[in-house]
Amino acid sequence: MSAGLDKGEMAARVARDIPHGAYVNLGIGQPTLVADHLDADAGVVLHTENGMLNMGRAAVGDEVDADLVNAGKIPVVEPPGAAYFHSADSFAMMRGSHLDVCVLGAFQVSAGGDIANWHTGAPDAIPAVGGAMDLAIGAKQVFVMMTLFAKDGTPKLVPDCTYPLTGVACVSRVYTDLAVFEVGGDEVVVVDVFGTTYDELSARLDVPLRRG
Amino acid sequence: MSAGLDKGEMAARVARDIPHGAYVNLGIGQPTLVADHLDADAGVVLHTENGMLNMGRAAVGDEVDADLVNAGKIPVVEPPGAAYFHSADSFAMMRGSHLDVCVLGAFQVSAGGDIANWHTGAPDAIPAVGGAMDLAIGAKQVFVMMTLFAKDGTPKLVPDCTYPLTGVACVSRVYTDLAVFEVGGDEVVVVDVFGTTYDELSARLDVPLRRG
Amino acid sequence: MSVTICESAAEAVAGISDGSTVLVGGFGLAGMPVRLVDALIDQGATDLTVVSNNAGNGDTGLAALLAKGRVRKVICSFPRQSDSYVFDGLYRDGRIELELVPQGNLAERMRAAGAGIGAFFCPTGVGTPLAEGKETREIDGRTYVLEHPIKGDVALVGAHRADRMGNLVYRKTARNFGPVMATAATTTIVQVREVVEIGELDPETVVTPGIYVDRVVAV
Amino acid sequence: MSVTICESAAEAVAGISDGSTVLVGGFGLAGMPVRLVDALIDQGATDLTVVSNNAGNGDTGLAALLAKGRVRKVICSFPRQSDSYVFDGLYRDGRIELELVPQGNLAERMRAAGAGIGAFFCPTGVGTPLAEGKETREIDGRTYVLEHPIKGDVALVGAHRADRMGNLVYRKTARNFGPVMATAATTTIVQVREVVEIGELDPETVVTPGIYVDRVVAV
Repeated sequence: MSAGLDKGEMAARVARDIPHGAYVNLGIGQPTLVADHLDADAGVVLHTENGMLNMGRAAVGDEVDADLVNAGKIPVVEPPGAAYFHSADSFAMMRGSHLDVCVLGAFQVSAGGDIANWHTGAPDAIPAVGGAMDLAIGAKQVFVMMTLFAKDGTPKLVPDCTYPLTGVACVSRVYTDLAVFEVGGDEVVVVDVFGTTYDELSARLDVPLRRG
Repeated sequence: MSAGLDKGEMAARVARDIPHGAYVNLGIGQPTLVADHLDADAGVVLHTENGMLNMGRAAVGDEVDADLVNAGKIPVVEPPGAAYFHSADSFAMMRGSHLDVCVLGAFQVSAGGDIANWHTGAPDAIPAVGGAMDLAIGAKQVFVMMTLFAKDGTPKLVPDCTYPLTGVACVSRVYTDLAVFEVGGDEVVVVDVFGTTYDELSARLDVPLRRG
Repeated sequence: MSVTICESAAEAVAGISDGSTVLVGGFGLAGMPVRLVDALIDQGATDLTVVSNNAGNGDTGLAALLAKGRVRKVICSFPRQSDSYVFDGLYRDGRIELELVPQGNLAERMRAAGAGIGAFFCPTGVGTPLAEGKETREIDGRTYVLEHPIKGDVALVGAHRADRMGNLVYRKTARNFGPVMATAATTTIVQVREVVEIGELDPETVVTPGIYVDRVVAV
Repeated sequence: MSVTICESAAEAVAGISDGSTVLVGGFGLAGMPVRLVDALIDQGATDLTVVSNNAGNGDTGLAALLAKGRVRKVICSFPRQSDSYVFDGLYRDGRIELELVPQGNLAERMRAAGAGIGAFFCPTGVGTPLAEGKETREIDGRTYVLEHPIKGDVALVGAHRADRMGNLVYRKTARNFGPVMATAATTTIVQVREVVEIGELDPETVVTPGIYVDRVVAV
């Protein structure tokens, strides 16, 4: 299997599909990288579920303010045009489907658009869900950004999730290092392929694919 | 029957029972008069359901501002320490039992504390409820202020309301021109009598009374 | 998606369809988006359901819209006012439908629509005619009635200032229903006194973030 | 009833009973009322249920309260953090109970407690282990799960400024859970950076009106 996209390239690929002027929540971890690839002229407004719209970039040096952090608890800056609100208002905004796009990491996504990203199901794991379940069902479109295969080579795009679910039939697109998929319909559509081939993907995945 | 209290005296009698530091909503109409009898030192804070705490007195002359009105749509003033909020927050405050006292007018109150104050039930009447039902169930204590008898001489403190209800078993005290009653328990307790006698009240009312 | 700053109230209300549910802000005239309502009269949409605290005053604004026969149904808490004769006449003639909703339920049902809540158990109105036919449930010893969201196709809101991202601030008790209505409609159209540049509103004081706002016009 | 301006954090937390449910504000350390939590450790109440977004960081504050064995149960959305080893240890040893709640449900359930809502149908968590055993209902083609209020006996909130009527303003994302927790508890205790005179806060910018606040201490 040849090399596909690296993390930065994946983030850039996701950024390309975010419409101008969209309100977007980027989940903690890799999805945060998408912000670096958004065109400043595109007018994309970032939401952070701890209570801010038009969240800015990571703070550096003297900009760091303990009262101003993102959902990953990383200090950020306040651009002009920002707005603050409390947690109930923030999740009402999310749950009420006012965000255009949410980008999440995942352990598994099913062909039907189910997502598992909060719990490995391991008996000794300490479960933590945060805003993941609210995000999964809250945005008009939910994008997942993940490697297509786990370190042990097992696919993370699966017929049915085996890990505990975060949300049911809520993901619309899956951005991976090797391909971009549309999920949630009758078939999984391969929209884009990187450093591999459609046939190779078909052979390695247990979900029926269709060329996009 | 001798004359009891006039409207101003009734309002003063209600004001006497409002605890220092209480958060209070005064319904439109006669209950509004209670504000004139609250001691400035008592620290009573008035709520108006259209979105303000620490509402001030009626505005006069140049003070009138079309953006600043009370629930009766009368212009009022903004004292220091006021706060504004939207209608959902205002009624959440009420419904969540954060107000200490609410004072309402009524067509009828039952011995059990039911109140009817929004609709006469007349077939050609145009119904209007406003915040009455929210107020009736919202405050920790609901006081009613009304004349004890209608113009035709029928009692307004009744065994059971015949007018459409505003709220069930929610009134604790009824302030009238002739007496003050505690309702909502097993018996109606006469707390205070003005210009009449307990026996006279017993004779004219259909509810069993007890001396307070 | 991004807010459009409109040149006129007519541009702001363009495209409202017949049969729409229109949320109209204001408590009496405080916060009432009078110019947007006037523009809606000119725009011509009919067979409307109007959701507003009151049902119009005098001959202008909402009352004028009603008088032109463009409103099929009013959902409100307090239609009857000293100068609500237009509504009164239509109602008595059976020419307009009324859904009377306690004021707090009106606000909370729109809040639910905006917040993605499917329904909620509410204590207001239990045991009264306004709860008749609705599901009730006892929870922790108190009886509640199940209330459902009120969604709008369009919200017409009056605010004080907007910035070019659509962030809004209101003024005094004119805030009232504006912030909840802005969240509860597919398209939120706002009349303000002034549109300011991005950065001129303090982010701590924004009441309605721009995400809820589609079109703004300064009048 | 009126707010008490306290001289010390110890005075502010006086009287919290064993077995209380304590809502603790903050998202990580932003908005965390650290001094009130420290004072609660000294105060001695035990067998507590703590409701907070996280379950403590490092060895201080909430983590220190947990380490002293004073917390029977934690209701939170995200206990596991890089430095949550105190909670992790107690949980693995079966010495603390955990109710894991999606963050939006945590906020909305406290909002419901403060707003007098008996229960609400929520789309979050449907079909997941966190909705198991809960009532579900299809409304307008979408499935919802019934969620109930979370009430506190006490809320410990960190805000920016208070006036002497208890009106509060917050600062930036430190606002987070403070405003909902203040509404959801019988007794709300607030740590602020500064207490100002009545009239020094702009009434348009007050986030938590004084009606929700019982005690304030400047630290």
